[in-house]
Amino acid sequence: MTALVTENLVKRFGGVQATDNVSLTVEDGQLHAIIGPNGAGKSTLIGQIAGEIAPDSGHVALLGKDVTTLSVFARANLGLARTYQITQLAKEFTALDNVLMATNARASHNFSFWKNAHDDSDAVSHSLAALAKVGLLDAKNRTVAELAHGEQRQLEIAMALATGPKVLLLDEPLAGMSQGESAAMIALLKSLKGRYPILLVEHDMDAVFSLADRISVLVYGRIIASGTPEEIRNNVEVRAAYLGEEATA
Amino acid sequence: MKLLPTAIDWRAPRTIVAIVVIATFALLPVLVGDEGGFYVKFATRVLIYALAAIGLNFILGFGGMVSFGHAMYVMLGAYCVAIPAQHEITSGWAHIAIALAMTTVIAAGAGAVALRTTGIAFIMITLAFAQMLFFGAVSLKEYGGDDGLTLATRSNFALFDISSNAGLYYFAFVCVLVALYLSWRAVLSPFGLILRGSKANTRRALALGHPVFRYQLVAYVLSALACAVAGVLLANLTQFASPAYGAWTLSGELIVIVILGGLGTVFGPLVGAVLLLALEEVLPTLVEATLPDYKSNWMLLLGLFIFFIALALKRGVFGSLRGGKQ
Amino acid sequence: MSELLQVKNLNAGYGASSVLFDVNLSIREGEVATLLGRNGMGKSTLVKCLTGWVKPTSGSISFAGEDVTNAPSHKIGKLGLGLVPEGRQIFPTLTVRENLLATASNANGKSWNIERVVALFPRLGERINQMGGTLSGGEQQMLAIGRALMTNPRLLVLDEATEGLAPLIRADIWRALGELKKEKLAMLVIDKDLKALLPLADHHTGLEKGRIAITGTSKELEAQHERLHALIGV
Amino acid sequence: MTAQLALSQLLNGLQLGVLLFLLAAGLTLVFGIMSFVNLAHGSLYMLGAYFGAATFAKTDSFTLAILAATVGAGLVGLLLDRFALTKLYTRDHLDQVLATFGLILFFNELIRMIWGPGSIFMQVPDALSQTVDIFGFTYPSYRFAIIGAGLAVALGLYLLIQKTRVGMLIRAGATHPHMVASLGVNIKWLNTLVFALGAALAGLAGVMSGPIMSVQPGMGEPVLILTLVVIIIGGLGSIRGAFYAALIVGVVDTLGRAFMPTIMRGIFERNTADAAGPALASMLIYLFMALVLALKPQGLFPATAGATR
Amino acid sequence: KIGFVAELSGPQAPLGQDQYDALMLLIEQNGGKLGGVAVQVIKEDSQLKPDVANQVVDKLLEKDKVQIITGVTFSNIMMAVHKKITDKGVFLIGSNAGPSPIAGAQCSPYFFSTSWQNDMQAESVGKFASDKGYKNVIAMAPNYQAGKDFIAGFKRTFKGGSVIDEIYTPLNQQDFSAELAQVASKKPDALYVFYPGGLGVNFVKQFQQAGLNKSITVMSASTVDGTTLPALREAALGWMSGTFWGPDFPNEANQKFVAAFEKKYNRIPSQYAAQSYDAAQLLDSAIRKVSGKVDNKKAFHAALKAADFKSVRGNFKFNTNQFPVQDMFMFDVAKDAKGRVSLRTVAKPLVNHTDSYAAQCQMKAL
Ligand SMILES: Nc1ncnc2c1ncn2[C@@H]1O[C@H](COP(=O)(O)OP(=O)(O)OP(=O)(O)O)[C@@H](O)[C@H]1O
Ligand SMILES: Nc1ncnc2c1ncn2[C@@H]1O[C@H](COP(=O)(O)OP(=O)(O)OP(=O)(O)O)[C@@H](O)[C@H]1O
Ligand SMILES: [Mg+2]
Ligand SMILES: [Mg+2]
Repeated sequence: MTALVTENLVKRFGGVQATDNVSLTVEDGQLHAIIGPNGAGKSTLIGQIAGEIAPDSGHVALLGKDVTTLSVFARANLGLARTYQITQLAKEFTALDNVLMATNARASHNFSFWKNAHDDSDAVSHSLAALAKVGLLDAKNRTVAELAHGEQRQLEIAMALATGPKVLLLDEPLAGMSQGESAAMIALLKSLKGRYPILLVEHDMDAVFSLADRISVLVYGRIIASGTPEEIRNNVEVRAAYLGEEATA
Repeated sequence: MKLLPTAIDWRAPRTIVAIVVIATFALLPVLVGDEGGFYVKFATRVLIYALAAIGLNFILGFGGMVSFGHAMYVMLGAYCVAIPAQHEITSGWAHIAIALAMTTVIAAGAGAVALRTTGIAFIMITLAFAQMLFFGAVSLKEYGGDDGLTLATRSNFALFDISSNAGLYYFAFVCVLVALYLSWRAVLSPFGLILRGSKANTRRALALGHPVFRYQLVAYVLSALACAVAGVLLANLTQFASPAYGAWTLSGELIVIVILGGLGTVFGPLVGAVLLLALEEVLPTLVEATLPDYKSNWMLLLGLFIFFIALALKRGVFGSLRGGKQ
Repeated sequence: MSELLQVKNLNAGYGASSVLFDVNLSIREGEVATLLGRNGMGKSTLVKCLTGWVKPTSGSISFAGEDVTNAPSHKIGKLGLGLVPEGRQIFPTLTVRENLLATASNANGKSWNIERVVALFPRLGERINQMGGTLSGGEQQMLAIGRALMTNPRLLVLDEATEGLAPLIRADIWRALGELKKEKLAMLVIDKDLKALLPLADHHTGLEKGRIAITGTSKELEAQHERLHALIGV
Repeated sequence: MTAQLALSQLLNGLQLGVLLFLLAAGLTLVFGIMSFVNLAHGSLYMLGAYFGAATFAKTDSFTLAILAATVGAGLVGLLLDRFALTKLYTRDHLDQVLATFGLILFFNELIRMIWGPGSIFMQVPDALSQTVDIFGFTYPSYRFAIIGAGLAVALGLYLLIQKTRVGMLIRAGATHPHMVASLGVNIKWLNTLVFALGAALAGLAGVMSGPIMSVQPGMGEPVLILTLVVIIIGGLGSIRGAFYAALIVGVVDTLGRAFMPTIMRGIFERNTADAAGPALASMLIYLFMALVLALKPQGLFPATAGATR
Repeated sequence: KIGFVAELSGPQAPLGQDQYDALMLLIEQNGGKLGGVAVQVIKEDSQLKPDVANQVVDKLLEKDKVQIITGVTFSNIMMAVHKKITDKGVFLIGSNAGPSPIAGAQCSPYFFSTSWQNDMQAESVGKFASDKGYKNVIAMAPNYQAGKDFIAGFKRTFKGGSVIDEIYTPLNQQDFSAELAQVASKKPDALYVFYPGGLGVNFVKQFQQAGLNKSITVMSASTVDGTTLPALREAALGWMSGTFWGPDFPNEANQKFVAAFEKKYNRIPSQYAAQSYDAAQLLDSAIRKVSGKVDNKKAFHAALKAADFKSVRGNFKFNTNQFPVQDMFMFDVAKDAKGRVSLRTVAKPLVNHTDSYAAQCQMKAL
């Protein structure tokens, strides 16, 4: 089954054509990477898929269902999880509470007033596992404000994983991570790959080329090329618009 | 959430203060004896304010929704006693039931509109609703308009006898205890976690799949209900209901109580209520004793006191005490 | 060449938790230095000490000949420390042009102006009247660098300034930094791209859990490949 | 209803709007731009009125009264900021609410101690005490003067905020004060300046309304609420928004009061109309605000097209 | 021990202050005594909040155990505490607020008023307007209970002409420009207004600025009085006001009172002061009659009811509902002998006037 389809998405901001007729598909189990210059519209595209930004026209289908008019949380409840390019966390919460909040989203609503959220051992162990995956287990009781920038980026991903997603949207998961953490994160993504369909936006070309099954290149809101990593690496247009020298390295 | 200990530490200052406050309240009528009727009534008023503040704190401290109109639910509660009483309905349970039903309907409606906005706009729109209800009550000519309505007798609760001052006092005390316990449970529950999380980062909560609006609306209605019960009690205490109970100044006072006590702590509102009302009671006497000419200017001191508390303590009086284990 | 920045035995932290322990660092006029280390090792905390956002618990910092250990941020800024902070922090309610102009200064006789910044980042030229808050992540990053340059600093501090930038732009930035170095602008660079840092920088400081774990020139560092590997996990 | 009456009501609305704008401008600056919730803004208005009235009573010069009110309130604002409020800028909004609520009580009581509990008198300056005849109706010249002064201040403020470096810095400091400081600007003084400017405008509004309204302790609070309504409708932090919203609120409020009862009488029978008309008129601006917010939660003219990512 | 409750803080404080000052004036003149008995006055501020009023009254009743309470400035405060006090069998001598339920159905033997029932002032203005033969009158008041009562009272006694328009303004409204434009365009014979306290100050000033003082006669109730005139001064010249008392009353008791008050407090007393002074005189006479035995409630009640004192207003006696029966006067604002702006008697439209709710009062015997 196709996990995710966008059809002719269009979005303008005043004079800026941020998304220009974007159609793409993410097949089940596939890692589809989107690359493109800054301001090409990658985050805007993710926003439209997640439901935060309403497209001017076009459709989004998730797991075979048209979700164009659904709200953000309804899409999330269908199994869509995302990370943000610019960290979005509950600042005064501990790392664990942040993930716990995500874990609690697995049930589509949670109007439980009585039991202590920390007494739910299932949820807690699930959350701890998510923290462990990104290497943040030691930081579980620190509040977000006390985490270094890179650690916050890791937490960002732990939260998306903890919701038990069916489709993952990752907006620059490696941004802000040091080389060491990047390597660990690439390994993690590799292990996730195949299990979840993933739409990945990333500027780290080493990561993109080693992870992606398919790459689409977005320039000025338009997909100018789409294909296997090899095809993209050798595409002249892409090299001129985006990759520059790096592809040869 | 550092403000909220996950387990109770019996030796933490917060716990000790909480226990002392509760114990004092529990024993107060005994301590002051028969002669102290005035103190019992005063303490009842403190409890009633605390109850309303506990309600407000639920959305303000934990949900980040600064309602500047919660006095309207106090007023609503009071009128739900006075108007039925005018029509010879004196059962207290009926009064409470009417108050809860009316409040649920009104709060759900007002909340649904108000929650479209956030931040300062939310403050103002809740104020707007309260003002509308206030002017509505002022124009109720058949129910006394702004002169208000007097109650012939207190409500009649079959099991609790609140016709005596001590009876009403303990009734209010039980209400406060229940409200404290409920909000303690709710805040630590998944519901509370999500409510607090939505306050900290709404966008993220939505993206995780939480229907934030619904959570907030439910919390808003619950908090309004606490205020309505406070209104029912206030009407019984003063045997009077008037639009003044819904004035924006009272809404403001509730906010002050919550912040003074300690935003986002479960017990803070009670401490805040004790502090503010006790000061309003003590300061005039104090000033009179020292500078008799300036007795009527005691509010100057109250203002300064509040100002310096806000400046010095980041999390209110109770919130600044050390809590339990993190 | 004189010392432009000198950090001596610096200790700092947040409240009860200490983060930096006896850190030393010095940068001379026209020199380029780097800070290396994994996430959470204290690189940004050191930067915050330099800018006066975090007050050191002990040790001293002098900059441009003055002791700035406890100086207010704006004074340090006036002395010529130009910051590109972690997480961009551009002004969302100002247009791109206003972001560049608001804090511009030419006190140090250097000559950065809007034209030069736009020439460096043409993308900013296209967005010149757009609100900062609506720029894409990468555009914000360019703006943050441009904004720091507009203060015509004596020392440019870049805390992960290439985060989220497209490869082409990143290459542009490294090239631009190379040019700035030729103009004898001193720099302190934090970045994960060691490949780009090694040819650019004169010397490096690696942090581990807030302590200096390695120092040396690019050559010396390459020689200690193993150690470096362990330190930053290349 | 004649055209003259409609026109004079429009002028009335404009005059109210302009006065509200003077208050709203200062409040929206500190509130929207410095992100500081200053409930004591109304107190500065009150102080301005008292300073002005006292000076006017002593010297008989309205110019001096205006000077005293503006400078006096500005000075109080400056001192407040330097010695008390700076600490609060980085704190939670609600701490600011608490602190400035305390200040309201303090100032009201202080005024009562100094000038007594009753209203004090402030005359219209002689030069403006006449009425002007235009298009066949008379209109108080003092109110004309208010309109003129308000429009001038509006223009000046617009230029200051939108066109000058100081304005840019003020706006920049609202979101990232640390960053502004690190780029070499003394943000503290900048904030003080803004605060004092806002205070001075409040003082100006106070002295200008002195001859119209009663100058008495607590006069700031009702006005504060109305001002808050204005800046919410206008969109927080937007001087332009505050300007339009103030005029809209002024005109809507005035026209509503003037014509609502007549309209209601056209629809309902007299008794119902007399009961509902004024009640509706008191609710009108609140209704209007609720409506605006329900449709545009950011207000009519939001300061930023502010998407955050 | 006597309790005194009034608004002593906030914008309405001048009223409460006048009540208090007049009360204390008499006690001081009597050397700290009322009716020959040394009294202690416990002063409490009700802050214009009903629940606070309740609180302070509780304190007076239960902690201080007073036997008499006087004062009370506002109707809604009176409504909040009236029942509580009288139920306790404590005498309440109201020296200002007189809401209709208390004059009517809810009347109590323990309650006496030395002021008036709210409608009385309005009725005297209405009568005056009829006497003058005004045909077209516009009536204006804030939109709240008292405002409506004051217009109703006016209409009750205004005969021979018509109220062409009734304008109710929102209670929180401070600027009346819109309404004034309206009024000016209708060119009435006279305008009747009720704007108490600060509202009145605003209204009068704005009226003058709109240039209407010359063209329209204004009759007012509770608008220009001793508390607002110091702030209004010349702006109010020519305004008329209907009430029961003015500082220029020639009777001896009044001359003495006004002189003493001016001497002690350096201002012209307002009617609130006069009412309160009468309340003090009433207590003085009644306590003397029972020779200090206030505990004997029956006797004390009878003594109060007799109203055996020289009221500053001249004629004074209690009706069945224990509200005053008194003459009502019309005043205008003019300069007094010392050149100060004050009230001057111009007419006496109603003689031995009673309020219109007494019939609804079934006074219980004590
Ligand atoms: N709310 C908005 N108003 C106006 N323009 C906007 C808005 N949001 C985004 N844009 C513009 O749309 C374009 C696409 O932005 P987007 O964030 O999608 O880029 P991106 O591909 O994610 O870039 P980056 O790699 O730098 O993160 C940019 O030029 C940006 O300035
Ligand atoms: N505000 C804070 N309060 C408490 N602890 C903090 C705070 N900010 C950072 N820390 C802690 O200090 C340590 C150093 O953080 P710092 O931001 O300096 O790291 P960094 O080297 O810049 O990492 P990164 O590469 O992720 O940006 C981390 O362990 C972090 O958790
Ligand atoms: Mg992006
Ligand atoms: Mg860092």
